[in-house]
Amino acid sequence: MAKTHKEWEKPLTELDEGIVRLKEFARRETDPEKRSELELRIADLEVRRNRYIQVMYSNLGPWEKVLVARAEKRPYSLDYIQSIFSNFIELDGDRRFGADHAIVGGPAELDGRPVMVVGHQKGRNIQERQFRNFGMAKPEGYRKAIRLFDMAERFRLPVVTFIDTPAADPGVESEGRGISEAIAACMAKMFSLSVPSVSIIIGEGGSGGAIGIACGSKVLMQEHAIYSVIPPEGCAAILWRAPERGADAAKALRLTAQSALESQLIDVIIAEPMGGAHRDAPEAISLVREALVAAMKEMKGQNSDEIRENRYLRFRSMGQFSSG
Amino acid sequence: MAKTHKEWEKPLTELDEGIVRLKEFARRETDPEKRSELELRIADLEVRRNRYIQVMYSNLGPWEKVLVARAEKRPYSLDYIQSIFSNFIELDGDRRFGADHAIVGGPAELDGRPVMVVGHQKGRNIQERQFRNFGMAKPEGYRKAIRLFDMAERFRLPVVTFIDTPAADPGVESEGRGISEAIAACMAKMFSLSVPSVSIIIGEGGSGGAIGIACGSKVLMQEHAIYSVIPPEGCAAILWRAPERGADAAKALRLTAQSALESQLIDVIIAEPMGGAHRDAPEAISLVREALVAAMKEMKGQNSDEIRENRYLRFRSMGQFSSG
Amino acid sequence: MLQRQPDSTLFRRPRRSSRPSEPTANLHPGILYPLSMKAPTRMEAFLQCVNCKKTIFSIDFEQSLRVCPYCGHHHRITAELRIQYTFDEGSFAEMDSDLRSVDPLQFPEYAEKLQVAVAKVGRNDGVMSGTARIDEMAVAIAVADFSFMGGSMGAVAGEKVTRTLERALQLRVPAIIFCASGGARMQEGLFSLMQMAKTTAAAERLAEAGIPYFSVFTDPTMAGVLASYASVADVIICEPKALIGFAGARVSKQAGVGKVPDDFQTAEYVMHHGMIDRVVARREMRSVLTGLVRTLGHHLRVA
Amino acid sequence: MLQRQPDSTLFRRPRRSSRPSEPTANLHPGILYPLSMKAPTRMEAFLQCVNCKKTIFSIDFEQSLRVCPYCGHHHRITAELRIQYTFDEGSFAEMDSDLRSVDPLQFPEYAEKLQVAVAKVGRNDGVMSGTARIDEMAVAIAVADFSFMGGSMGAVAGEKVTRTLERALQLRVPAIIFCASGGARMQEGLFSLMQMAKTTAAAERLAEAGIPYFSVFTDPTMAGVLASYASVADVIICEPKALIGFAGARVSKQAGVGKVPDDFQTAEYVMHHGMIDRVVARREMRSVLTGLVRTLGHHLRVA
Ligand SMILES: [Zn+2]
Ligand SMILES: [Zn+2]
Repeated sequence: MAKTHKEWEKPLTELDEGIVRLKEFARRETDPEKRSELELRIADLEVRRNRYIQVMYSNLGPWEKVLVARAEKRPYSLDYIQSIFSNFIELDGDRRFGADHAIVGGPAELDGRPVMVVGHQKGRNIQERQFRNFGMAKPEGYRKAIRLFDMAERFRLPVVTFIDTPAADPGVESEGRGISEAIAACMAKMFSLSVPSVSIIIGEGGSGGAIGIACGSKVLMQEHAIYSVIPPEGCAAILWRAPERGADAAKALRLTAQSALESQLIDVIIAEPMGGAHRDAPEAISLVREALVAAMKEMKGQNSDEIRENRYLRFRSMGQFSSG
Repeated sequence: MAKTHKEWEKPLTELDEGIVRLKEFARRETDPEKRSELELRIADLEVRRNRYIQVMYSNLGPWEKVLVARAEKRPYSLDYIQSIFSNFIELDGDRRFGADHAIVGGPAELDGRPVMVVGHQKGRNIQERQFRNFGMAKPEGYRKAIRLFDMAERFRLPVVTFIDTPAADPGVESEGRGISEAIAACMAKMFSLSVPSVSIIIGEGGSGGAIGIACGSKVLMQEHAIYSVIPPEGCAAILWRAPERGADAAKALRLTAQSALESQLIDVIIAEPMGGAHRDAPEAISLVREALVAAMKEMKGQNSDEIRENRYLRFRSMGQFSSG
Repeated sequence: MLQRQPDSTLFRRPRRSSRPSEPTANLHPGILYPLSMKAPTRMEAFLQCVNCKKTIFSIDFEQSLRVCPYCGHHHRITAELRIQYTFDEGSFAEMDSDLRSVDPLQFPEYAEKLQVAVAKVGRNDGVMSGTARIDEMAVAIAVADFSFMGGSMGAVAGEKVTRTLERALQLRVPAIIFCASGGARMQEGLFSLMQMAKTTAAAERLAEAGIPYFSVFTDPTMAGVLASYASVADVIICEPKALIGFAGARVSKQAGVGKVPDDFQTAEYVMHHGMIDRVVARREMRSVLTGLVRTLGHHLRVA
Repeated sequence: MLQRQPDSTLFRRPRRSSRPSEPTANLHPGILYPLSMKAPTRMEAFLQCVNCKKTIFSIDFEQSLRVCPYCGHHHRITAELRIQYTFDEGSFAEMDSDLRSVDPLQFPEYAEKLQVAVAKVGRNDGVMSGTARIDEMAVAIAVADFSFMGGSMGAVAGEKVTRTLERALQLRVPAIIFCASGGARMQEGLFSLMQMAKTTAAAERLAEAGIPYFSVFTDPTMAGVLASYASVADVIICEPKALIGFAGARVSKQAGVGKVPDDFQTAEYVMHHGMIDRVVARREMRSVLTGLVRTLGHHLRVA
């Protein structure tokens, strides 16, 4: 059982590297015959590679989804924000205590119309990851989001949130500054909005850290993203005292986009390019953009009361129980 | 020039103590003749003492006002709150960072009708003074006040604030958590209220720390309280590089209730008992209560819009300049 | 989720003291009441404080509202007892008691655990909800019971809390919620996470309507419950020494670079950090809540 | 109040370097422009950066918007230059320039100081206000000038800021205020303290009306101005290295038990502490403000 996306994709990475190497050989080869032979081998390898991707990705199990959702190469919020919107102006600060780099946000334009964008942000290398606190927001991050949502409300900007976090920061200092209150207040703020809002789960939808900014009128989820009340490893640790049984827990938790849609806890699954969002970021971004525009369009014409009421009813309906 | 109220009142304190000592002698004296002689002396001393008080207090200069306003024995906010109101329920917390004991507050009842009370609180002994941070509120204090004002607005409770602070806390940590923002936001919140509000300056009305919670529909001020943009010592330090010239600065700053009323920056002066609020606390409290009830009564019948508009126009008019 | 398993046993048999000088153990050689959060039926029984381990005569214990007369420890109590201690006698009208958890994920062992909890506690869920009166003033209430699967919030708990807040809105009466929970109910997966959003949305509606909502944190109030409806109340009260926190203390300590204070995640700690309004002893709870309903709910009664 | 007297001299004559290897001093043996915040009229003049002390050719200096090309130091500039740098050419219509300070307290030396300031700066007060356009979008603006009595806020500055915010409300256009102030104007006593309340009240009205208000902190923004209208803006931008604080650094250091960081009360410090949205170089200021007016003020233009 692979533990990381890198490990799991290793055969594919090797194929990719082999193709690159052969292409380099072919480029340098002067003998036309040998060159065409090399090119044939390349084409063959590419077919095999694509077939391999197809096999790997067309039927991802829950644990593989966990690995893909956490993949380092996966596009992060700022990748989407910078490509989908124009004139993004990052704003910062909770006006209380500090700047938080695990949540980014600010106004931007979507097809020339202003929106307010907020999203978790992970880092790609060690420095960046520390700077972004591994995408784990502190109270300041949620309070910054509240400020931005407040502006969105007063200035009539639709809200778009990108969710990609393993969890909210669980540290002692975040506890002392009220991480619980911050998450709760952030959700409350999202429910108070009379402008339409769209939340898009693009990677890890990790527990309270995720739902804190995921209370959109519409909730979209990428094909290989995950959304869970607890990390599968943590669940396995509680359930079987065996954190290594994350794969079993992933299955039990039904943390895939497909399960979430089936349970009607999300509205739309956004397709990813074959091989996952990281294999073709521009395509992944374009698919997200399309889905976002469609979701916005669906809400066009709703007045403030309808927007609030529909959002309330949407979340109000969540949860299965029997009665009588 | 006395530096403290204690020093300034020393002759009076000696008289008081002499009277107490004589009374003790008289109580123990068995010889009726000697006793009546003592009682005569006591009566004489009391007359002299009262005349002395009259002389001291009937024409207080600005610097003496500073000393009286800062007097340790002067009633503090909680003394007023606990006597004027019933069922005061102290609430705490800014829900962000910490508890602040330099500002207290919570709902209470005035003649059976609920109000929201907020006030600076100083301490009387060393432990208390440290606990109250010398009445210098940190950002948390103003943010707690904002929370309480918010409840007052939503639950339709008139607001009463008591002002008694040398200044807002100027420490490095308060700076880091945004003492400026906290004061500004607290003023903004007070101006947003559609319930009537009364601010009462009962001791030191010290600069930004004071105005932060002094934006009431009506501003009342006790006879010997002070209200100033800068502590007189600080002003003297800037003006003459001589902090010891506080008395001159106190005069220049016009920080008395009488000057403030003349400039129409406050609405009412609340009389104090002869010898200051500390000489007869119950009487001082009763006078404050009376003034508060009268101020509330004046606003009866104003609707939400009128309350907001009147408060805005009241402060809008402050400031003298020439034009044209 | 419940990341730190708080001790769920309320009473323990006292360890037999080897020191004959320990007075309480020898003075009251009575029957020690077994592990349970239910009120003892035999009033001559003796109990042992889970904190100071002293033996307490059960009548004293009941009279002190299950607060240890020696060390002041507030023992966990059932929802029924809580209601009895807090609201006007006979005023509680229970609602929604028919709501039952289902097993939407077919989660391992969940159905069995649920069955055991229902049998043990004698109710369908940890949360009891309905209407009541406090000093003759009407309120909508929900009271959580930690003994039911650690008070974890699944769809039923979420629904009951939501209905309580909606009921407060509809009746225009204050809402009072006693919290006791290890967090979200993992076994209901994403459904349980969504209860955070659902309950918070209902609390927000109440706030916007100008109706006060008071929450009381009892031992323990953690994670998904703390990070949702519990924390958006207008006034938050906490029982002394209650465990209050987002992440399990172990997780927090691993994650943080800062020093972990001794009282980390206690009622006193969150009070110091400005997260709650007051720490209130059980004995004073009714009177403080009465005062809050009277003052902050005044506008609802005169309108 | 101004508790820490920031350096009010913008340009100093370079100390004659004893090291002949220092290139800039020797390469440009031109005329050094005297102390002033006004633009030099003789374009061949040389100036000296107050921070790195390097000599700058005045044309370069003007082209770099008075930011040192060597060390990036943002020199203090006049309100006129600020307007010229930021808003559409010729779009500024000044208003309320006739407002003049009186001396309501007959405060020692105030009348004389005022006279000197008016003569030096050539205006009645440090704040210039009116309407302007930024990338063709209408805005209401106020721009403070530190060179006028340290930008201190008396009744005139308070009135101009208040009118600017009211004008934004009336015209339904965004408000932009450039701050530069040592604090309240002590010489106007309680009148100046009340300007904090007055300006903040106007900002609150604007916020409630859904009209954006942007404030820009320039060096220095302190005390009574920082603790009032400056800090309640929707978006706060700050020039690099600007001095931003409530109390004078000396007072803070005396009062605090904590360590004083090296960058205490700088733009970067308040950014790190979440108090502002961005640190923006002067060169980018116009474009950032344009973006903010375009997005956050969009609803005003379509309505
Ligand atoms: Zn005990
Ligand atoms: Zn330089």
